[in-house]
Amino acid sequence: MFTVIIAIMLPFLVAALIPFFYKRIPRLHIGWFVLAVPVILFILLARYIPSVASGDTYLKTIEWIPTYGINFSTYLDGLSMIFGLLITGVGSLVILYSIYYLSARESLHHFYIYLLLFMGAMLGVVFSDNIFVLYVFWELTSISSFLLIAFWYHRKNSRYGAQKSLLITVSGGVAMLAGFIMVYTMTDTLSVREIVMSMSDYTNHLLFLPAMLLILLGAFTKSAQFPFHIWLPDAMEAPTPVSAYLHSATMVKAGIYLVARFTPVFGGDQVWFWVVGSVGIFTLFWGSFNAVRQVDLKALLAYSTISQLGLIMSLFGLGSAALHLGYSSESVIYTQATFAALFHLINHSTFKGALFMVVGIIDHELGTRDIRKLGGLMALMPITFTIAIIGSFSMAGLPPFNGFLSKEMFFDAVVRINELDILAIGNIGVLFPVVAWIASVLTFVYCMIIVFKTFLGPYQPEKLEHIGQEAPVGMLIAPSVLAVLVVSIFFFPNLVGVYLLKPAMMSIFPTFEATELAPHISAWHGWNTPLMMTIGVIIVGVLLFSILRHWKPIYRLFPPHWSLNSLYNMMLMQAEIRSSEITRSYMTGNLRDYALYVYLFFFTAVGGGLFFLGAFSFDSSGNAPIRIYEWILVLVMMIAGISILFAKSRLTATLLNGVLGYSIAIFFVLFRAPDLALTQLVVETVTTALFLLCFRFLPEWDRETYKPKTKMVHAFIAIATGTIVTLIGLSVQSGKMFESISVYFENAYELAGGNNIVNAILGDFRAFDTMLEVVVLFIAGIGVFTLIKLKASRGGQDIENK
Amino acid sequence: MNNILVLPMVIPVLTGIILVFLRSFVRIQRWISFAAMIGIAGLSLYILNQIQAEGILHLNFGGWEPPYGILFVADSFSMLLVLTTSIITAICLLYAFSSISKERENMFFYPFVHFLVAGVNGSFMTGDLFNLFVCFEVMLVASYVLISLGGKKLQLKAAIKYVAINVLSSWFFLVAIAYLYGTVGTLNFAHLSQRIAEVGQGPLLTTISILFLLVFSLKAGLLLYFWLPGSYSAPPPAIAALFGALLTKVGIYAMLRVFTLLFYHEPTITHTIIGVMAGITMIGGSLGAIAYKDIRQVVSYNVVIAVGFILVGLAISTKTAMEGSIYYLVHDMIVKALLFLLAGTIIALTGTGKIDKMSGLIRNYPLLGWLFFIATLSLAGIPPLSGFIGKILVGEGAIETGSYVLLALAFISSIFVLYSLLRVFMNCFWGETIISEEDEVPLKRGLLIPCVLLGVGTALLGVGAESISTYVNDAANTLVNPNIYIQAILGDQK
Amino acid sequence: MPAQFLLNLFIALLWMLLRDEDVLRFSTFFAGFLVGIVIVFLMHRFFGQQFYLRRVYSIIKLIIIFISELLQSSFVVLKQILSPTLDIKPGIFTYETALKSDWEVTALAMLLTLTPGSVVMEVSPEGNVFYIHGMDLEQSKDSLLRSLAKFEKAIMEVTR
Amino acid sequence: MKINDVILQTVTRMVVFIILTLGVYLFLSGHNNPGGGFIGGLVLASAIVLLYLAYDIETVHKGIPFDFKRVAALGVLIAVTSGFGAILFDSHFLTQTFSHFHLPVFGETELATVTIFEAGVALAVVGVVVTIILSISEDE
Amino acid sequence: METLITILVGVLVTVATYLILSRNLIRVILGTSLLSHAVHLLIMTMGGLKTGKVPLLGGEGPYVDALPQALILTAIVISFGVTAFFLVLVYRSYQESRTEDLDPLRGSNNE
Amino acid sequence: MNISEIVKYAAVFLIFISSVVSVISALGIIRFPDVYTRIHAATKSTTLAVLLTLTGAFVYFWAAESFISVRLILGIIFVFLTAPVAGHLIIRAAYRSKVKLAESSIEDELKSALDDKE
Amino acid sequence: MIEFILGISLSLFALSIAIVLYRIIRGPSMPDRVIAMDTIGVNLISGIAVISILLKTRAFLEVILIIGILAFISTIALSKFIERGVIVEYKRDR
Ligand code: NA
Ligand code: NA
Repeated sequence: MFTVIIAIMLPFLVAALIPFFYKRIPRLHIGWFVLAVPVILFILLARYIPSVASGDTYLKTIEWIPTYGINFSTYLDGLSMIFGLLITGVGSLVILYSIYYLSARESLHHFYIYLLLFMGAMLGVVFSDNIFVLYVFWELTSISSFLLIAFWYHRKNSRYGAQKSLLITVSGGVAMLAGFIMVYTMTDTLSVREIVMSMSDYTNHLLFLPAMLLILLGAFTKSAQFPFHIWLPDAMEAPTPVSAYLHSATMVKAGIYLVARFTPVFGGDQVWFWVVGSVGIFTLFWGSFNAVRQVDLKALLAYSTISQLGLIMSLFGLGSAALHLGYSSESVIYTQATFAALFHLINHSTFKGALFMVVGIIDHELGTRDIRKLGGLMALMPITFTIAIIGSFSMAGLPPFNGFLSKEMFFDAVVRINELDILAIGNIGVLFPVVAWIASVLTFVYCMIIVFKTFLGPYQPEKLEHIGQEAPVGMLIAPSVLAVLVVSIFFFPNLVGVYLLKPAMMSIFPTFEATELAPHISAWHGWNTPLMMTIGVIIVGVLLFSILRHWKPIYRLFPPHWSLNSLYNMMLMQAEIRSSEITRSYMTGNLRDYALYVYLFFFTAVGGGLFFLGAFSFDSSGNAPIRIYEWILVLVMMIAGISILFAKSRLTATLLNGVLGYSIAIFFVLFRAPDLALTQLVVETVTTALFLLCFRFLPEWDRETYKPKTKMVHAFIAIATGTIVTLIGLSVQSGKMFESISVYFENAYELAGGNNIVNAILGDFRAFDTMLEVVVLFIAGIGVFTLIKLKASRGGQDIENK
Repeated sequence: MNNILVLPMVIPVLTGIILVFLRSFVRIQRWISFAAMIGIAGLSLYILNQIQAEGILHLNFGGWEPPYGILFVADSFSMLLVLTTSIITAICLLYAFSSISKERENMFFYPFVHFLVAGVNGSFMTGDLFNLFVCFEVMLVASYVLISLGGKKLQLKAAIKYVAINVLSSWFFLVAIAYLYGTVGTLNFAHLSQRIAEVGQGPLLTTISILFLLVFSLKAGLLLYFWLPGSYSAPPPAIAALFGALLTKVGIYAMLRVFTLLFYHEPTITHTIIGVMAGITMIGGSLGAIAYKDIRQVVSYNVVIAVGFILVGLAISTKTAMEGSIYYLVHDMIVKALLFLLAGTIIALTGTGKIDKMSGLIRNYPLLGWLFFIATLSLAGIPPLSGFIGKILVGEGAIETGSYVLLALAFISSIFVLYSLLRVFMNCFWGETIISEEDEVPLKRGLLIPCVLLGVGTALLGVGAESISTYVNDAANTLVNPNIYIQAILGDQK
Repeated sequence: MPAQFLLNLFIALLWMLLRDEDVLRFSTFFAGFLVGIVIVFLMHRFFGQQFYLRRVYSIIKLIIIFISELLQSSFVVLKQILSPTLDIKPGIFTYETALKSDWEVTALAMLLTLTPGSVVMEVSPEGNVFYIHGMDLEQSKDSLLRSLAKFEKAIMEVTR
Repeated sequence: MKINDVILQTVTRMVVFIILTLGVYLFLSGHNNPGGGFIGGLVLASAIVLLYLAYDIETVHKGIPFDFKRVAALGVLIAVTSGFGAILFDSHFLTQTFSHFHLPVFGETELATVTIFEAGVALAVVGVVVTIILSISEDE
Repeated sequence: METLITILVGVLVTVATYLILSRNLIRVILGTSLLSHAVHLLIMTMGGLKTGKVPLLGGEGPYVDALPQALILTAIVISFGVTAFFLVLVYRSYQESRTEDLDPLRGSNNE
Repeated sequence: MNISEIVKYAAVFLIFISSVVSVISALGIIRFPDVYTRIHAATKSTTLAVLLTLTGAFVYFWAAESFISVRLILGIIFVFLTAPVAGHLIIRAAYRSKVKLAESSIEDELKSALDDKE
Repeated sequence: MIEFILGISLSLFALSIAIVLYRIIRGPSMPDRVIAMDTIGVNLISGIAVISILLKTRAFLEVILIIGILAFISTIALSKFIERGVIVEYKRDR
């Protein structure tokens, strides 16, 4: 039985098997083997279209980390169905295409493993109901994309593009995760369905807005919305099938998916409307504006993709107005924006997929994608040319191609939103149709560039890497299928509308009446504003294209170093430089500085605690009396101690240290601690002997050469440390709260059979300490032995100095 | 009676001593070492399950009832760490078999590793403050020797700083113990907790607690991490891996223990300080991680970031956050070991640690490259590898308590982790291959297998996070409810 | 001579056995030892040797010389310290001794060191020449040489 | 002129025995009087140190031909394994027992397992101290 | 007495701290040695001074607090081990790099 | 006042004397012109002081608790044996490390011996 | 009375130590310092003997003996160090 979980797992399983397969079977076949995966999945998914269209949804859960509610819950509904079909459908075509595109000399097994990983991850994203699992797959798409972009990892640009895409999309993902956690904190559920149902209770929650913005951040980075779009053009370093699949048809639409999925969650809020709508519309403009200036066909397509994604994104924003207004017969009309968004999503995948494949063919056959070198290919590769025409004109919004339909709906939506005043749109609202129209003009222009600069004009074989011809049939199948789709959707749009878009609309607007969500799509809708706008686009577009040479220089007005790209590069570079400066400034490698930090922390935190918490207290009433000889001895110790600082020779200092040690022993005697006195004396002597032994190998010490100011600082730190230690000590003396547990040990004779309490503690009550202390001593002992005996100069070669 | 509890510490001690006698039989030393570690792993798993059945276990040494004697306490938290420690050490030993020089093996390398583990395990298990000091010393002195074992100039330089700073920190520890003993007159954790709760954590006790914070921060590398990068990049990889995986963790453990069991009454002071320190640590670590072009440095600063991250959990101190910290702790031990071993292997193969001096290694050593990639992703908290669940739980805790700054720092730092390691990966493994097949240094299987094991470990721990969730849950539960601990130790005495 | 001592010990043990007490007491042993001394003294001519306690007597005599030297020398030094003006003429001189064995040389050196105003600085590698630092050579060199001879004799009484 | 250490060496020979005896005494009497394994060990070690000072490493090694690393290891081994004794008798690790016996010659005597433990400690201390001093001294 | 000793501890700590901030490693080691002297006195003081008889049983109590004595004993031995190691470390380092001055020992951050 | 009381007082007196001797010899160590003369103060009067104190303590314990302290006797013997050796070693070291004799010194027969044979 | 006298004696011993400390600090030569060090040890012995009487305990008599031993050992070590720079020789050439 088919379940969605298997659909997700299958690509991973096959990916895992490839390393074992690929050496056994001839290389080229591996693509065919892989091709089976999306084809099977597409067919299996497609069989669910009727039942999903009738409103059925399928939920299936396998426990993963049930303790934290993180389970594989898959949810098949109208929205995920669209994406599932795109992923498997476009996936099939792309793999088919890639079989001919990639030469057998490439490391194909890597390629297909990454591709399958991506496919599984992408399916996981769209089918996961559990937000954390969704996040898991989300990041996996970024990573597989990273690997695919860097497929030719020996190229510098590939690495650069891969890193850029990963950094941006993963950062967005991390933000999204934070947003998800906030959502979870509010709603206490990880299921998207349940979140949709319960979120209305939390719209006033403190976390509502941050969660929304963070999730949008994730969506925007993934879908290359301004200003995060900069990774997409660089991602074009990937092999063209990858660009067609990930960077136009599927992965970049994950952000769109997320926005769609969370529209019922956040869409009622006007912030959502504004952010999604305006970011989308600006991206639409910016992408198209930049696409025109490109000379690399693939870069052009990348900016075009950015632009188109912006279009879809803005439509989702506009459609959310319906949710803001709540369900009513008037508000339903705004859902059409969302409908248009979904429709354009599909259309874009078809025509953009086809165009990428066309560019791939050109690149593959002629060895270049540079518009300036291309021209006159129409005769050379007629089929490719036909496909290019279909794709471009669809993208330009011309009939009889599917792009025309969704473009009209888009114009309709931006015009209608202008009439809406509840969202405090006012005069700003007029920007929506204006920007949309300008962007569409630019879109028209670059579409023309694709077709005419490449396929018409003079053929310049001398500029090409190799003389080309029409691509092999196998390579043409996939784009042809897409081109056929582009046309057939134009003629049968309502098949798509009823079977795919309506169920998706039901997922996005669960509170709305299903029947009202799927308007009838028709190519002819009267002489209305959208149509006027389209006509305007064509007229102005043709005009602008024909005088392109004259106005293109305005792009030079934008200095290249002011671009977002250079901002990104500069940020990375500055981050490295600054962090290096900062780190090196305090990581001096100097023990003295490190010790200073410790003391500084002691001074600030502990000293600060002492004073600001008011911990100091002083009460000497419980003190034992002091005799004259004790005064003298304390004085001797102080003098001896201080004299160490001024000792001119190390031996003097050692002797003074010895004096201290011996004096402490006599204090131990005075404080009734014979065992301590004995130990202290012997240890002190042996230590002195050790000093003498080592002095043999060390030079006499010099005078300290610090500057007076440094000395003052050291002196201050030293005095502060001593003072704080003393003050806390005095406070503890004054603030004793309990009797010590050691009264118990006075029964040493009955308990442990010894009269020497200290010895009983060491040998019995706390024998474990003693045992370990012997171990410490032992380690130190043989440690000294190894330290002396094992010398690098004598030691042989070992691993780290090869 | 639970005499079994002493074994995780005494087995390594005894093994260490016996290996001293077997100095010249290197092969025997190796296998005894390895077997001992596996044995401890098995034992600790057994104890861990025992705890789930019977609650916290403890062993009173010499039969002296707490608070008078010293005791070992096994709760889920400590045993989880003991388990991880022994597994990781076993793997690092495997790596050492083919990487540590004969000279070192002859110079008691294996005994020192065992003593180190003894100290680490003892620190995890002891229920007595002064004994914690002693266990720390066992661990530290062993680490002093290990860091300088081999006597290279660089090692000795690093060792001097490492020793000096740790001597200072040990001194502060003693001072803190003296103060605390002077104030409340006892050393047993449970008893200390009870007594502090009884009189309330006044200003003086809070000040003393900050002193403890200083001590453990130095060990853990929380804010006071400056000693760490130098020290961790000096010794050979097997040792560096052990250091990276174990040493800071002991400090973190102690901090978690002390600030949940003893000084949990003034969180607005202590836990705020910890939070601030954790934040600065993550920033500093992040900056450091991208500041250097030496693999060892990058890896070391990544240790620092993780320390900050884990202690965010303590600063927040909700049960969820604690669970997150514990998950992350275990995860970090595995992946840090992996990372240090990989870094060491790369350096061994190329003879340099500078990332711009190598290129295209993935063609020569594909598996190594992918392992590094996995380690990178895992450390960045990319699911479904092991860092993920800890990251989510800590994040949850941060949001629950409104600690947004910490949340932001924690999550942003993971991007720095990703970037810093990705940079290494792309510089070393990608790019034009510069090592021709003739010049290729063969990658010993003995070096690769341990890395593979750890790589599989991080994946398994991520995918199979559920398998340890019971333990983690119980561990966090004990941490946030000190009374469970006190009841288990002092029981009906009060 | 060791034979005499062993015999003495044997007598003491015998004494203890004869007393047949439940507990072994040192006092009993001591008493037995005293009895033994008397017996051995009476019989020592049968061994054809000196009575072994004669040597003990010599040792005691030597120790007494030690102590008296110490007292005297301390007194001299103290006087010097306390005198308002320090008027001393120190210096180093040599002395050749007839003593041979390590024990003899050591004993003489120690005695000399404890003697008023003199400290042994060096012993020649052959062990026969002492280099002695005198605190006030002008006044005391002669008396020093005289007491040296006395010490040598006393030591030889013990060792030979 | 070569240095003649006859005085030092002669006195040392005598003094060392006093120190050694004292060390053993301190070790044995620690249970009831100041002393114990540690101090005993330290004093024994200082006797050996004295020998090294007065003579030289070779000469001393001829007289005391031990590998002090092994002595130390043996000591630690004894100290640690003595803890296991208790486990065999089914009581807590490191449990010490003591009892009074009537022995010939010694009379009423207390025998305690702690003595075994302390002996280990003492051996370890001697071993370690001498190892350290020898290691440094042998370096050139 | 407690107050006096606590002040003495403070003086010793001051001197030790100043020494630890020195360039010369022997001074640093001496500093750590002084630190341990100070802390031993501190532990002693924290248990109360001269509050009873020598902790050898026999006759009437009270005895002074024996626990700090045991702790100090352990601490003394440990610090002995560590000092020995540290000292040898310094001289070995001198052997390798011919300096005991800290500045040339910086290393690692630029390597 | 019984006998033991008198003996106790005598012992204490002995100790007192020795403490005075000790201070004086300490002064000597300060006052004498060079190390070779200071050693006389150290090896003689200081040693006397300690021997007197130990004897005093021994007598005191004997009188007060009728306790014969073997340890004190051993201590006395020990000091007796070691003090002169210590003095000898120090002064030899001083001379061999070329510490100058006081200006008032009138004779130095060792100088030539050391110079000759080295 | 006895305690009073012993207190004075003890103070005098402490005073001696204080005086001799001057020699350690000022030197001028190393042997001077060693002499002073040795003297301090000897005075400590005296002091502890007095303390034992004052505290009415025999617990410190071992300490006396130990100081004697250790003062001797350290004096030897120091003298040898001053004289030869080496305190433990591997093989003495004689
Ligand atoms: Na466009
Ligand atoms: Na590189």
